[in-house]
Amino acid sequence: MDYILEMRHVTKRFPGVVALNDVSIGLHKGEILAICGENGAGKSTLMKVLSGSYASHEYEGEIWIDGQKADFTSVAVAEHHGIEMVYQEMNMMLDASVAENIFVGHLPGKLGWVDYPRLYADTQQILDEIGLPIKPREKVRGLNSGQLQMLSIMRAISRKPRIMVLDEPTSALTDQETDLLMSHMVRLRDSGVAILFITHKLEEIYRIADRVAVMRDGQMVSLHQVKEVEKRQLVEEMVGRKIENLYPKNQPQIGEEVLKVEHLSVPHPTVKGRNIVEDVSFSLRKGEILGIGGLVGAGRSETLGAIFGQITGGVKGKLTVFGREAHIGCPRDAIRAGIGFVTEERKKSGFVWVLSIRENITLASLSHMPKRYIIDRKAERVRAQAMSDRLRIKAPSIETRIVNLSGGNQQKVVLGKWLLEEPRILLIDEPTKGIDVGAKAEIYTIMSELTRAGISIIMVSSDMPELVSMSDRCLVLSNGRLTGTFEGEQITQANVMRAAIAQ
Amino acid sequence: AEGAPLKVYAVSVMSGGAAWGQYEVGFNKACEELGYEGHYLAPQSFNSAAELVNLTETAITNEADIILPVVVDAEAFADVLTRAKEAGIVLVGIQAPDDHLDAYIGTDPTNLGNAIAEALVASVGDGPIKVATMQTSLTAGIQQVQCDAFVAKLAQLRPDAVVIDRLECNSNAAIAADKISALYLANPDCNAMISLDSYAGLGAASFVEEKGLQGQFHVIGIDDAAEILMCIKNKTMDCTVAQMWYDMGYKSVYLAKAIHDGEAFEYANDSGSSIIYAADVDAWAAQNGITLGE
Amino acid sequence: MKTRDFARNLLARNELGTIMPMALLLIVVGFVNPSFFAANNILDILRTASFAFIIAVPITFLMAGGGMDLSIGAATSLGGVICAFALKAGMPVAVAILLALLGGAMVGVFNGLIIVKFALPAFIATLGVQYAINGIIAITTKNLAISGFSSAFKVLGQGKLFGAVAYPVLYALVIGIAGHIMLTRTKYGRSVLAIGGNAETAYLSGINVRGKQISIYIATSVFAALSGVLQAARFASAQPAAGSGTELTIMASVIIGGTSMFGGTGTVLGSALGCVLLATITNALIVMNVSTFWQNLIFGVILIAAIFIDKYRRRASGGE
Amino acid sequence: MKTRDFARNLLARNELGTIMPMALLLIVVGFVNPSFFAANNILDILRTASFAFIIAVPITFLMAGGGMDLSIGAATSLGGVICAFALKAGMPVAVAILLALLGGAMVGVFNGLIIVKFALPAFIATLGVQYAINGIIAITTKNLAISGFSSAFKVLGQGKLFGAVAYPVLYALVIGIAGHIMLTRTKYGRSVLAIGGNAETAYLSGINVRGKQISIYIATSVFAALSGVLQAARFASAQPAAGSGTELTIMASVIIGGTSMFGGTGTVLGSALGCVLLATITNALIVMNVSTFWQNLIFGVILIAAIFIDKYRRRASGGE
Ligand SMILES: Nc1ncnc2c1ncn2[C@@H]1O[C@H](COP(=O)(O)OP(=O)(O)OP(=O)(O)O)[C@@H](O)[C@H]1O
Ligand SMILES: Nc1ncnc2c1ncn2[C@@H]1O[C@H](COP(=O)(O)OP(=O)(O)OP(=O)(O)O)[C@@H](O)[C@H]1O
Ligand SMILES: [Mg+2]
Ligand SMILES: [Mg+2]
Repeated sequence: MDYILEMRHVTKRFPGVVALNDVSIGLHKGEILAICGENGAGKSTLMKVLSGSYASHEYEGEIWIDGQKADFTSVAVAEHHGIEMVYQEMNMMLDASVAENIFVGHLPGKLGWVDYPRLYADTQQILDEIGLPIKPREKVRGLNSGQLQMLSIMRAISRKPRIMVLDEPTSALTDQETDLLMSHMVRLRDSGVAILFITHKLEEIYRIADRVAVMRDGQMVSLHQVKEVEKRQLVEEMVGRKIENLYPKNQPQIGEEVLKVEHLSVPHPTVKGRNIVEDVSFSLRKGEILGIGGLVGAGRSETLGAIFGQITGGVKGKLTVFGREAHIGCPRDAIRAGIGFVTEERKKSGFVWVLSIRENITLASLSHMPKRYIIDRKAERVRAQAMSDRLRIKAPSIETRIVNLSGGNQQKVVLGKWLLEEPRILLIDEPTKGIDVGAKAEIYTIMSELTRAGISIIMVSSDMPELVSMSDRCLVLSNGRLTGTFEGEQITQANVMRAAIAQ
Repeated sequence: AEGAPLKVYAVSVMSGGAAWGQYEVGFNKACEELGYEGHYLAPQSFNSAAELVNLTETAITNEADIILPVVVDAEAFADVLTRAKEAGIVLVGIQAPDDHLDAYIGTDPTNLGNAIAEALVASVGDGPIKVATMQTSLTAGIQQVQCDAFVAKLAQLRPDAVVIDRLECNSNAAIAADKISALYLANPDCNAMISLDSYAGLGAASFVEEKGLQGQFHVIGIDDAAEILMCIKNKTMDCTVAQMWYDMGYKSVYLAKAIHDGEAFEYANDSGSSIIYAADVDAWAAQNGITLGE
Repeated sequence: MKTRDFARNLLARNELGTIMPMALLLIVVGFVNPSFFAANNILDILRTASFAFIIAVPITFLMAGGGMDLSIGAATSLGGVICAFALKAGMPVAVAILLALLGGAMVGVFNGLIIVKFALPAFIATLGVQYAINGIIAITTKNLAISGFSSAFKVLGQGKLFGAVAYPVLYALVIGIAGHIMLTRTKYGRSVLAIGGNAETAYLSGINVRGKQISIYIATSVFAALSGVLQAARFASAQPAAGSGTELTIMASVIIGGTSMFGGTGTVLGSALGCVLLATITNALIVMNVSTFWQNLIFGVILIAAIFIDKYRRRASGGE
Repeated sequence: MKTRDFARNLLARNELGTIMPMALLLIVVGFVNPSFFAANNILDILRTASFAFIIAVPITFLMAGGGMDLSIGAATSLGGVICAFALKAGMPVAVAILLALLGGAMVGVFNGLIIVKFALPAFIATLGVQYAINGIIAITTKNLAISGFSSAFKVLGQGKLFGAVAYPVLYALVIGIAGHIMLTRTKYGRSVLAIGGNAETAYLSGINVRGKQISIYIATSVFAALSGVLQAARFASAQPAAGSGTELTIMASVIIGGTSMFGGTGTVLGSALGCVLLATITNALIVMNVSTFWQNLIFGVILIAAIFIDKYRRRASGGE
């Protein structure tokens, strides 16, 4: 069968890194080709070559469309060939409306005029289709990352592409949204669209992909029919070693209560008089991993934000930390009380993009450094290097700017920042968002080590297997209310799901 | 060095313009006649004493034989002028006197203020006088002196006269016109404005024209730019007080030469001013080579 | 109930941010000196605001699109000077104006190229251009104003409709309405906002980012030149420093009107109110007979109070 | 091989961006008029640059931290004026200077509060403050320069070490070194860069964002006031408009030195070079006998050329 799209011998270099090394791959009409690989393997780079965001003179190699050589000098050219891309880190125009964000660059209307009625109607239709409870005219500034991700997916779908490229579209989505996305993808494939799909979640590959390619260190290492390859083999090809146990959970040694939350209420950021977290009470014990599950918009992030002092206005409730009532007015107070917080949206609130890995990783622990005012550069380097090694951050050196890292490695830097700070209670919102299988196992190992050392963790997760396997206890929120608490054997996907959709 | 032409530095307050442009022409003409090496310096921002002092310093560093500074602030200049003195440089001040100078030449700011007061009284006649003044900026040192002299002289000539306010216009006719218009609204009996900035007069004249106040609202302009003379011809301005900028530039170099050569000279040299009325415009323009438009 | 909602909606609209401080100001002035409200005076204020607003319209696009331009003042002066030279050389009025706008366009192309194509920081690049233009004006005019124009030209700036509304106000009205429609209703306008909101997203969405940015820089300089031409007509004299210093006040008007310095939001209506507010303050201070020595202080205080009230209003009306 | 790497490394350093354009300029000037290199002239240039640099140091922090301040020029004037009033009232020199710095600090506290606490846009807020301060100066001084200081005060600005190096150059050196160390080596400096890069991340990492921002606004105004005091000492006269207009050139120097207008990056060394570059251009134009009419044009061209060369160098050396 002929390829609708073919990349031949593509090599892309960055200073100090060969991100793509002589990569060739072809895509058939009406198939879903999954691409997987470690963080920093070059997947996103490959997609950016394909979408024209790296112009043709910036790399070596050729792109062929329908058997014809094409010259992708800009994004517009790629679009012209029917290629649409959903980026891993999609920036939105925060002050523009939902409708304009979806249709940016392709607003409906003739002769340069914008046809607003049609714009809003079309947007409404899309929103109805995916069941998002937002309005076309609403500004996107107030939306959460799952909603933003759905919007950027819909943006691509609405343009009726022939070839669609999705870079880790599900990392910010909950299972429900993921299901919705999958059904859209299957429908598109059946109507003849070719889809390239990057993911770290192997279950998704087995659910919908026809073929799967594995990348490592900028090279294409294998290509299989999904039906013909075993999960274990894929993992081995990705990470270059065997992973015996993805969820290395050891027997917890749970101690006394370290954190108690009573009657926590957080007002909704935009809707007056409504609470996004409503009268939630729970406690956390020493050495415990407390999972929090629920659907998107359930108020899980807000719960963590309120504990950490990120959200303060109108928050009600009582916090007891290590037996003493705590008044946390800002993140600084929380940090002093021994709490750390890995946020969900790393780009917005996790790292400082102009700074290097070293500077980012030591940012929260500056006050732990040996000298009072001066930064001891040697000590800083040693600590940063040690943490970077421990997390196996893939970069030319710790002086590399964090913008130049792959998404998963950025997440590791953010995690490393908090590990260096050595909190006694660690709040983690979506710990393995965008992280590859190998690194995931490492992060779980680290979490287990932390709990063994007496640190307590609250983990918000939309990754069901992760939630089920890693939690010692699991809370479920639905519409801001606590609808379930499970322990030990009771923590099952079915139980969690049932509580999540409870009213 | 022996035999090399003398280096003359004019440290002026601006480059070009109706006033200082004429000064520069006169300065260059005299330098050319005498075979001197003339340098005309001006700061990048208007009315900065610091920049003027810096420029004077640069002139000293460049081994000037003669410097013609505008001493806008005696104290600010004291240090640098002392240094120049010690280096044996001839110092002729322009427009303002100072103890460190060998001599000075220019319209004496007090005399100019007096002349404007006289012109105003002559223009308004016997009626009441309620006048506003307008200068470039209230921080312009020499204009302050001129304005004070005007106020004092007016009080002496017409004790009943009222000075409503001192305005500033940043050398922008639009600002001038808007301000005088608003002032007139607030003080309908205001009947005159005198300008210490060329564009102030222009703005006021445009105000008179728009409101049809010819003959009722008196504008005294300053200097003799073509558009100012046109306003006088059109009766939107009563008269203008012209300083003799070309003469100032020309004579300053000759004055410095006299000092340098050890000839006799006066310390104070008032280059004077003339009041130009509508009847004088054409003759003045012809005499000074100014082309008037429509 | 309904009217209250309506009022709240009105207050919540960004572009009307300056209405409340303005109303306060008007009440105070009217109290001190009712003659402030003379039709004549209001029309004067509008005329003053018009010259600034003609430039503020493209600046709204520019800043909403994430750019900045310190050379507009110089471009204003340049426009007047080119037009004056052309008129003095005996060219017809239309040709002279066209040449002035062309001169403005050239400045804009240059700005656009160095900032957009060569990615130089806009702040210094346009500061450099400001100096360069002022230099060119100094060399060609010897810093002398140019005057002596035909009345056919002067009427463009001095004429009044029904003997009351100055022509520049009408031009500003037309340009403002066109600008408003363009920014809110056309794909061009929405693209500009998208670029200001997030240039990368805009680019990845297939918008010709550079082309649009360059076109705004050109429009900015062209309208600045136009404002310069009109000012020359109004005073029957092209002043070499006609626009100097206006860049900051015009940018301030636009920001007061709700446009973000960092791009993404902006409304032409807001900029219009910003320009009128600044012109009103200047006028009101004199009408209230505030001594010149006090004017700067009070101007500053009102400026800060205006954005302060605006902020408070926004919070009270539930936005942000 | 090694030396080539070294040279490349040197070129790749951000802060040295302006060295190449500067070197070019120096070669040209030296060719036209070798007396430019007279020790006296060089020291004069350094002194001129010093007054700006003393303010440029905190401005580097401010801009690296994502702020901006248009009131520094006015704060400079204010510092000189307060000091002069105190001296005239017979206070000891040290007390007078302290009062001036205190006045500066008050301006800074005000700026910090309205911008950081009440979140008003820095551009207009500080523009308003600029007007207000100029107003206060006008009211108190009637815009007349204040002079007649003791030599004990004047020597602070006029004195020279070994009869050659003006004291202000020494102060600038000390402040510059302290600033450099602070920005690159201390936790404070790192926090400032983090705030400029991403204020939310910095806040969530436990940095006292508002406190730091306010402290920089205060430092900025205090150093501006200090510069004003030194200028008053140097010119033996406190000028009511001593600092007016310097805000733009100082910000330009800092940006030329590689600090981003949008925060996150900045070096004190770069700002020093930026200040020296601007002072050198002004001086060089005079030394090369460029007519005053041409100076603005050439100044603008050199400014643009400088950032252009800088950009090109960065690309050539593989950065960005
Ligand atoms: N702009 C850049 N400058 C320098 N290096 C870069 C840049 N972008 C990517 N890289 C490097 O190229 C390599 C491939 O990155 P890429 O983003 O393609 O990885 P990825 O496979 O998408 O990883 P992830 O699963 O974490 O998203 C990484 O080593 C990364 O550090
Ligand atoms: N800054 C904001 N402004 C307005 N609305 C917001 C904001 N943040 C969140 N919301 C709304 O609050 C709801 C809850 O979002 P949130 O991200 O807290 O959910 P969550 O349970 O943490 O989900 P996730 O699985 O994405 O972490 C969403 O419906 C969203 O519309
Ligand atoms: Mg990626
Ligand atoms: Mg969330």
